Amino acid sequence: MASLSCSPADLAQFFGPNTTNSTAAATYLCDQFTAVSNKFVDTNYAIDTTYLLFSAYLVFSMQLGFAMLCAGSVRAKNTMNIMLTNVLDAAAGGLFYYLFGFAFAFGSPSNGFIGRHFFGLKSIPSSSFDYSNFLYQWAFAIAAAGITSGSIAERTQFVAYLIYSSFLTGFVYPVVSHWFWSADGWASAFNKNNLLFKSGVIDFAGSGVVHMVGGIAGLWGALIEGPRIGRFDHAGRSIVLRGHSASLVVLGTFLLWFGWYGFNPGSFNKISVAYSTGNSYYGQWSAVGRTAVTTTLAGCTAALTTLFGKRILSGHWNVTDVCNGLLGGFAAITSGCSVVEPWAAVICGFVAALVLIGCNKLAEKLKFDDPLEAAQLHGGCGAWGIIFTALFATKEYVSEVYAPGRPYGLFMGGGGRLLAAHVIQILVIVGWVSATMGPLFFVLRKLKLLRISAEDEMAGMDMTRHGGFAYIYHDDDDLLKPGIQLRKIEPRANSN
Amino acid sequence: MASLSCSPADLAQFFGPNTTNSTAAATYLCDQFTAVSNKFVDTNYAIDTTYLLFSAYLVFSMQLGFAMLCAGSVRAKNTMNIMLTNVLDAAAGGLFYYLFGFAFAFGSPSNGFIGRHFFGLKSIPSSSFDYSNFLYQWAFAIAAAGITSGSIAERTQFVAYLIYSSFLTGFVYPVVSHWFWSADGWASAFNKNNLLFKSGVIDFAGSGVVHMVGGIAGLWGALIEGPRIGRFDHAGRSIVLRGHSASLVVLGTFLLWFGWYGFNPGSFNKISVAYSTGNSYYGQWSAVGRTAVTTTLAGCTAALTTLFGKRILSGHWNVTDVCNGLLGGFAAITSGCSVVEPWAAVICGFVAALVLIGCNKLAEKLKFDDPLEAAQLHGGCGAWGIIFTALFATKEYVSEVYAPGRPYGLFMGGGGRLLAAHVIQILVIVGWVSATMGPLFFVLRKLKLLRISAEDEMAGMDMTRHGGFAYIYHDDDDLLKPGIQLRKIEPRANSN
Amino acid sequence: MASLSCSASDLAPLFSSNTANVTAVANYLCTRFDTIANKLSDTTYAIDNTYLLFSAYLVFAMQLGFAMLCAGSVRAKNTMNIMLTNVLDAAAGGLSYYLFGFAFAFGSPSNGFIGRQFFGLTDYPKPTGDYSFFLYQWAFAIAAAGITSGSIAERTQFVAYLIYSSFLTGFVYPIVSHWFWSSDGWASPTRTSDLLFGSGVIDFAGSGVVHMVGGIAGLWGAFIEGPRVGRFDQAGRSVVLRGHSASLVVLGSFLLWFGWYGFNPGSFLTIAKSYGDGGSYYGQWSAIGRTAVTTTLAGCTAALTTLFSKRLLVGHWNVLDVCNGLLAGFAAITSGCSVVEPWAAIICGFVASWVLIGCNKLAEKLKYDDPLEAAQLHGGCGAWGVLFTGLFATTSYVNEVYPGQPGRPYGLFMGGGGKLLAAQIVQILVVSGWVTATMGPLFYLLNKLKLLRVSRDDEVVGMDMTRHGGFAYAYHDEGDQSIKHAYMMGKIEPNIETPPANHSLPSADV
Repeated sequence: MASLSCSPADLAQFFGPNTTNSTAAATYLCDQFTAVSNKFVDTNYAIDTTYLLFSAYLVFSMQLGFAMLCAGSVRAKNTMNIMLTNVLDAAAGGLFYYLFGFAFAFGSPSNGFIGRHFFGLKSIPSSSFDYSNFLYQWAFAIAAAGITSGSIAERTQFVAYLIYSSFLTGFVYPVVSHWFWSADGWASAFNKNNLLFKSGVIDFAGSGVVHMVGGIAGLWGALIEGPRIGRFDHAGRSIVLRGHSASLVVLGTFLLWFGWYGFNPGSFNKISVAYSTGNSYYGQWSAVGRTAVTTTLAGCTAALTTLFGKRILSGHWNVTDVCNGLLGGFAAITSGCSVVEPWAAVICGFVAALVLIGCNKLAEKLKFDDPLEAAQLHGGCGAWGIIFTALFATKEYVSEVYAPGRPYGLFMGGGGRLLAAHVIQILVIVGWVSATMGPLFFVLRKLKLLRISAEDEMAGMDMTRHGGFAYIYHDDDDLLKPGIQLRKIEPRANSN
Repeated sequence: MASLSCSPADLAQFFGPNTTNSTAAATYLCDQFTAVSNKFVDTNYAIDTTYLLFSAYLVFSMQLGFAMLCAGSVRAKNTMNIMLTNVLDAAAGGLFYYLFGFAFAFGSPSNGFIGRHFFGLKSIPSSSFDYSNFLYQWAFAIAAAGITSGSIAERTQFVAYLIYSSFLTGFVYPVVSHWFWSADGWASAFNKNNLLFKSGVIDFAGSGVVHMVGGIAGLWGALIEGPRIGRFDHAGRSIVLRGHSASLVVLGTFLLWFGWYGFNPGSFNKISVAYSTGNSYYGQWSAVGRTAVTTTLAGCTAALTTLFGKRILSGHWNVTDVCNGLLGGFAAITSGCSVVEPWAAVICGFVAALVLIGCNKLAEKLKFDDPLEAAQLHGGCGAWGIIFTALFATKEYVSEVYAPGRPYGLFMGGGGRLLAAHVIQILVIVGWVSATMGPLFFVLRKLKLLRISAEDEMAGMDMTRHGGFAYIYHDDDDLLKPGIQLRKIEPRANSN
Repeated sequence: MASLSCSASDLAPLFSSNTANVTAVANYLCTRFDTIANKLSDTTYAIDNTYLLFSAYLVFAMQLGFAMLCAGSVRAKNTMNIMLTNVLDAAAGGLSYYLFGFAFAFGSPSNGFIGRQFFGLTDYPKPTGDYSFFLYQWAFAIAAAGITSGSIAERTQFVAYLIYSSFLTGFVYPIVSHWFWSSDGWASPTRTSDLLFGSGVIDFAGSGVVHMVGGIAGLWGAFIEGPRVGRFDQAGRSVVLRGHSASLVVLGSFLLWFGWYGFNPGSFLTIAKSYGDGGSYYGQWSAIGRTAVTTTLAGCTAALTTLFSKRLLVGHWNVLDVCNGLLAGFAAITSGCSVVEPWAAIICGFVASWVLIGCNKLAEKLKYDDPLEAAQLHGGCGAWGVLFTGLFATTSYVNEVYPGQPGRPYGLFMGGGGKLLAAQIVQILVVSGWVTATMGPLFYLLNKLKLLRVSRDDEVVGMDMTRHGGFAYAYHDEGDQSIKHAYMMGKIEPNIETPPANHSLPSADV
């Protein structure tokens, strides 16, 4: 690369009165400008990659959040099981997404339905995708699988989990993300030609692509498995099977909140992009900041709404409900976070909390049992978030984040085309996930691979399948009396 | 600072037909370019420091990961003890590394064996080291001490811990990092002249420098102390002394995973560096992303391998084993993460899992007791990682990350010189750590400062040394009977 | 925007000897330089916002740290309660800070006492601040409320908590931060004129603005409520009511440490800023690194000092005390972190540890009960930190960090005279006075209205049972009614549904 060092003596020679040196002068100057221009390209890559990588790390920390949230929300006897599924979501997801998931999702050029390049990261990096993009998308993919594992917790065979998880991360989710996020996707707002309803779907960070996919997969799983033993008594009344540790629930929730700052603002992928608005201080960096603010406000409002709503309904100030409400707000704002005003985010969160409460009431009525409320939270609030975006997206932000002249929110005067596209998105996601995951869970059940035996469920999977209970707080050191020790540490006395 | 504002009127004056102004014109333009160039220097410092600092914060979060992993892996009665050691690794490490550790490691100019400048951060910042470099290296140094504290957990006197920890962080580890990472080190790949085998050792983020040092120090400590009471019964059979909380183990493992994204990709130190490859989109930012990907894939593969391997061997799907396997994969890839292809990382992780299983079998046979498998994991898998790098390093990446024309991986056609250097590294680290830490532990034992008494070990160190048990879940609210309450809460009564 | 592409064949003809083209040449070149200047400005914005946003995320992680620290430090029966307050600090704080807190604090232009622009983020972003700045300041505001909730833990009605928390985050704290951090604030060092004592108060990241505010609010709350039942026995001896989980305390402390790297170095707000002419390795990025180092060293020293002094005083190597000592060092260095040398940070941490030990002794003597030692830690060590800055701030760092007004006063011990110290003392007095004048009456009024403290029965049973829908932990599952684990069931939650009736099964836990 040409260096930027400039020598007046060299340059002055060219500025003589005779014109012969004019080419030399011009070349000299232009080389300088080219060098500057190249430096800018490099600098921007460095900034954007730094931004994207640290966002990816934050999104990854959500997996830790899921693990802790799930662990705290199940009974102690199934803790090892659910944590293992969360570790494996990340681990198995990493391999599958590397081998073919990323290719299905973003392989380009391809048709509108599924990608077919970049298997095993072949021809990466390219000018459109770098390794950091893969890492970021992987962190998203494993989040979807994490959602589903919550819905079917405490009663699912580990083998069934391995099968559906690979299928979901490796095929179902990548295809959906191809549709809505790849430049080739049929409903993508980045599609160069043939925008759906001349708009494309604005699912910025994935209320639909991630949350609804995970939630609906969980819905089918939990529906086909049926409720846990003891969840509804003989008279059909609902009995709360409380998780074993509220501390872990709060820990997980806060970690998810922390990670959501990678999930939503990070979805810009680049931060060093100027907007041609005339205000030099306003650019994509402001939009990124705004996205973080809308995300925060939606979650905060949903948490407060849930707090008071549940106080009225159940009479308690309940922290686990508040945590779920908070996550409901986040799941809802995820779709529109970058294109709505902060005040709209408050509305989004308020409604999300009501949607979650409503879905939970409905689930109870239908005797649907989801230990983590994942189907209600991610499915229900995710769907609301998609609708919300179509109602409140502002013209200015849509044109900055996507492209000028696009349809925008109905309530903001942008007409109904965006709403139409978003209704299509909800229908299509529900249809696709039902058509793939529903039969899968059904077949697993027919093969008796889905649900564990009643005895295993009573005893807890940790004892029977995972080598022992997760906690030993009172280890009484009667090591010289091994018989007693065994009995005390593992109440069932059958393993260790 | 020269400003970048450019006035056509001013500039035009110089471009008259008379030659007298040519110098002025040239100076004007060159001042502009100098200002641009300085701005770029500033910008790059800002980007690189941002990158390095946040990486350092991530590496620091590994200390939290270690604390939780250790806490969960020991029995409840020793939790306070092990957590205290982890807090102190960071705290005492901070002071020692500030006072002399950093000077021993990176003080320059110096001889090949040990550095001797920058005590107490004197003459920092300089053009080669900024405060952020110190912070980053400190976070590495405390990680090494954290590894060792796992090996000798549950039976070591606190005073012994204070002594070995200071010695390790303040002297043993800095010297090793000087050899392999300082530009003056005798085996460093950054050495300007006299490269070892014309290659130098490529231990990018420290499979050898950090993990083997910590692991081998732990090996000697655990060997000299002998196994915990009850770890092997009278017949010599191995009895698993399970940790008290799998949730903490999973929490710690995920936090380590999170922090490893600072450990490996962060070891580039700078992200805003262009590679002269002709592809403008490809630069150090891509290499950083690739490093994050190889790290992820190695860990994921090792976790899956361990899952199925342990299922076959022991019949359980065990989450703590999977966590250890995952960490084994990370420890192994740490050396070569920046210079291997993603597919090679999969091989690295696969073998690392087998190495760990093999080391554990061996340890059991030899009646070696390491509560966290730290010696096996960090020592064994670390050594494998060093070998792996010498086998799979690609020519292209070595020339980008280090320098063109260096020897590269044996299996990639680069000859055996890199492998020779790496074998030397393993031998030298084993030798140096054994020669320093071995005698230290031996002397401590002779002075009866190493191991706690059998009674203390049975009762747990928390009761006898650390002011009480870590958990009180059932505080029985007999506040109306304060006499009893006293007895119960102050754990001298050995009751709760 | 004009492009940077330059074509020699276009430019060359312009360099002919006739003067007509001179303007064209100059324009051609100057447009490119303008473009470069704009691009550099964009780049700087991108870097600075990246830096500030991730710092804000780190500061937010402190809220998680507070939650875990508080949860571990209280007894198991109040865990749900304290965690709920921590979640709500963040959630309610988010809304109230959005609606008016940020406006009170940083609304500009305004008077020296309170801001009055940017309600609900209207007319935002501005050249002076972007959304990322709001997010960063929000994360600070909720930290202050988090401190206070620790002081009054285990005995406060939830409604009282809701009231004081909104008041603190929405009004008391924003005003203090306006005084010391807004460029309009009467005591701010970034004022363009009329600096207090020609210096202004250097409270870089908020030993006074955040920690003392939270600590003193907690002091009044805990003082007015009185100690927990059982904290001092009939003879007046102190009885330690230990928290239920040391693991959570350590987890929380480490997370706070992690987050403090956003709190202190992040307070620079920008990183892409050269000192002097630029082109040198030394700039704001170095100052940020130094700040991270001073922060680390102060905390480390305080932790080690606490370890050994507690060993001498009590005879135990106690991890909980070490964690508190660590945090004390951090709270103290927060004020001066950017303007002192690393060696001074060691002194800061050393003294902070003794300040904390002294405050705790004093609290015990006065029968003052603070479950998390928050008033002592954040109030006491925060005050020490404010003084420390007045003593050890170096002249070169003060001028780099607070540029534009050469010849500022700096630390007394560094030869900078007493004006900075005077300003710092004024800060301590003013913060104490203001928080006392606002929060004291509030807590007093709540007490009079019987809204402050829970009933004795509730306190004994634990608030989780009575107010929050149940105990936080169920390690021994009672859900499976069908299997007979009578013995286990007894053990588990002695009183899951039925309050005090059979809650005392002391022998149950082995």
